[in-house]
Amino acid sequence: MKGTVPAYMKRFCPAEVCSTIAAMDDDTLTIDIDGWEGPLDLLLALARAQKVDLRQLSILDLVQQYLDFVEQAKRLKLELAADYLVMAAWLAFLKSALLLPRDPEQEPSPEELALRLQLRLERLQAMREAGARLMAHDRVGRDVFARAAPEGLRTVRKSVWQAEIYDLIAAYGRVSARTRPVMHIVAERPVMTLEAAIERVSRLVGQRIDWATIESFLPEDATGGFRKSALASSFLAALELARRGKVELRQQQAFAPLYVRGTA
Amino acid sequence: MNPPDDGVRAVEAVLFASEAPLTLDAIRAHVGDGIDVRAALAALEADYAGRGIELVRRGERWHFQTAGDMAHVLRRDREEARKLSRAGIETLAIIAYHEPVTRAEIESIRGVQISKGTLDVLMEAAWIRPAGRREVPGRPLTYATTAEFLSHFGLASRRDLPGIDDLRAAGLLDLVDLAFEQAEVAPEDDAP
Amino acid sequence: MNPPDDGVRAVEAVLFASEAPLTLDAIRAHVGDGIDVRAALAALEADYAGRGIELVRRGERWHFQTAGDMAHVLRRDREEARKLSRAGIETLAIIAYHEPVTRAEIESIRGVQISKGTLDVLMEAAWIRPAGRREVPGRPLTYATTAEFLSHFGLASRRDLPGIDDLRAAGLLDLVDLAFEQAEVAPEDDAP
Repeated sequence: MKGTVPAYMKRFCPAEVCSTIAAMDDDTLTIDIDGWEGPLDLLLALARAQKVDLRQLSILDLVQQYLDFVEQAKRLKLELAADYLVMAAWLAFLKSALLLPRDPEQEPSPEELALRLQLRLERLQAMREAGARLMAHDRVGRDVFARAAPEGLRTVRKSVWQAEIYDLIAAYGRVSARTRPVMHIVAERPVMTLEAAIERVSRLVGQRIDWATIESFLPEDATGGFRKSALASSFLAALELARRGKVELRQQQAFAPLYVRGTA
Repeated sequence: MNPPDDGVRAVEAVLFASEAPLTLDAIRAHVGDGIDVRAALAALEADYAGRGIELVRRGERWHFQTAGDMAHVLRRDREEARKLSRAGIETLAIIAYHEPVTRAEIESIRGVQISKGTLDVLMEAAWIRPAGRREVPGRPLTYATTAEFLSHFGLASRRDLPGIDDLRAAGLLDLVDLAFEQAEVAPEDDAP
Repeated sequence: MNPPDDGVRAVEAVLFASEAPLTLDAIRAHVGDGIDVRAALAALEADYAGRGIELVRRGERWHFQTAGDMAHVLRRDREEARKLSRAGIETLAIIAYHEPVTRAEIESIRGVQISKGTLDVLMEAAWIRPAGRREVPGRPLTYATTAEFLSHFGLASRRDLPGIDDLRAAGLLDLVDLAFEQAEVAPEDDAP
């Protein structure tokens, strides 16, 4: 049996497929299923072996052949891929459904299923033939040839420059403005001058008895930039008044609150 | 040959010099708007009918090529075009006859999964291209053939695909009922 | 064209598909000894006379080529609209307001150097022209605008250009801050 194909197997499979059945060891044969492209392909091969138009095909006969094939394969301990067995199971179901009394509940009906299987075989067959006819067409580089050394077509790009009159005038405005003398004007900002701060701190310090923080000398409505300016000026004023001996200053440590007290 | 007018000569020269088939617009861009390109193509088609060179339309593009029956004098020292596998041929045929078509639909018609390489080879040959996604759950990518496909296989349009009208009339090109057929054939299908 | 005989057709196809001009012997190797190649070539020469394609003999070799007078259709000029760069428009404006003006003067007014490319672009656009040399040491070339400049910008004459006062009134001198900052950030922005 080694390396040979049993006669009853030949009945079911086309020559090019059977040639791929090879002996693996004494009692196990392996089918190189690359020969068939899946169970549908095998079914089509079997159907074509019936030598009838696919439309006249007896699905029952076909199913029986497929099941016989799988049975023989099992008996010979051929290892079939799982999808072949799945197809066999489905076909066995289809066969029994076709043979047994009709279950009106079943949807779709077995006849419908058989018809669909036949349609699928027809469709695969049609595409196989279409592919073959396509390949037989005059193909460029095999049957017909384009010019091998065409001169080629060239596209030369030419720039068309665009600018609007506004762009031109605005550009000149920009250049002129850029090179004209630039005058810097500082916007007016709310500040407290040193003089005002000295006057204010010396006036307020006379009204207080005890130590007061420098912040307590700022105007209550001072906020933002003006408050910063007032704080800086009041601090300088406190230093100036301390230098004149009008106030005393006290601070526990760096960044701690600064206290001011009149010396009078 | 009767010497043709300058419009016909210009279209003839442009097609002859081009490295690839040209659309009407591409021809017009070269010869200018003053020339009736369509009429010139018709004149050329007639002039070259029966010669060793032919003017052919492939999709929306035109080009000159050698006549099909001259293959025997040309073929000798050419490399045979790389042979497509059976899976490749069938897949190409299915795409051409059904386009746009998803991978799952191709697999359903063939009854087997397509290996990744099959589509790659067809794309590399520039015969197929992705053609958008199908608006169904999973939004699968569809495939269609290209202008190069028509040109390579000598088809003026997809209507020239052998037997396409008969196949359509027979209902063999109808879209496949995927859910049903996959459940039926390959319940353990772990295709992506 | 009268359909030629198969010998002529074979020679025609072989010459068309060949990558290089072919000798009589090379043609014969393709078409076979049964064909009078010399007669076929003579027939083709007559057939193609006056067409957009010609059969020509170069030394002992034959090939098809496009007719010499068709060169202009094989080359196609495509116009691309391109916007002038900032350096370009500023340089043009300075020339328009100050012509004739030397390159050094333009740079002094702009406050930024200009590249050769900037002037080239303006010349290519035919908006400026060399306008003689200034009689100072080094005799530098001066530039002025052209009639095309006036017509492109819709000006009857240079006097139609708004003066500085007009510019100020139009608020165009107020662009100063933005313009100045940009100039500071990119003082070498001078590409055309």
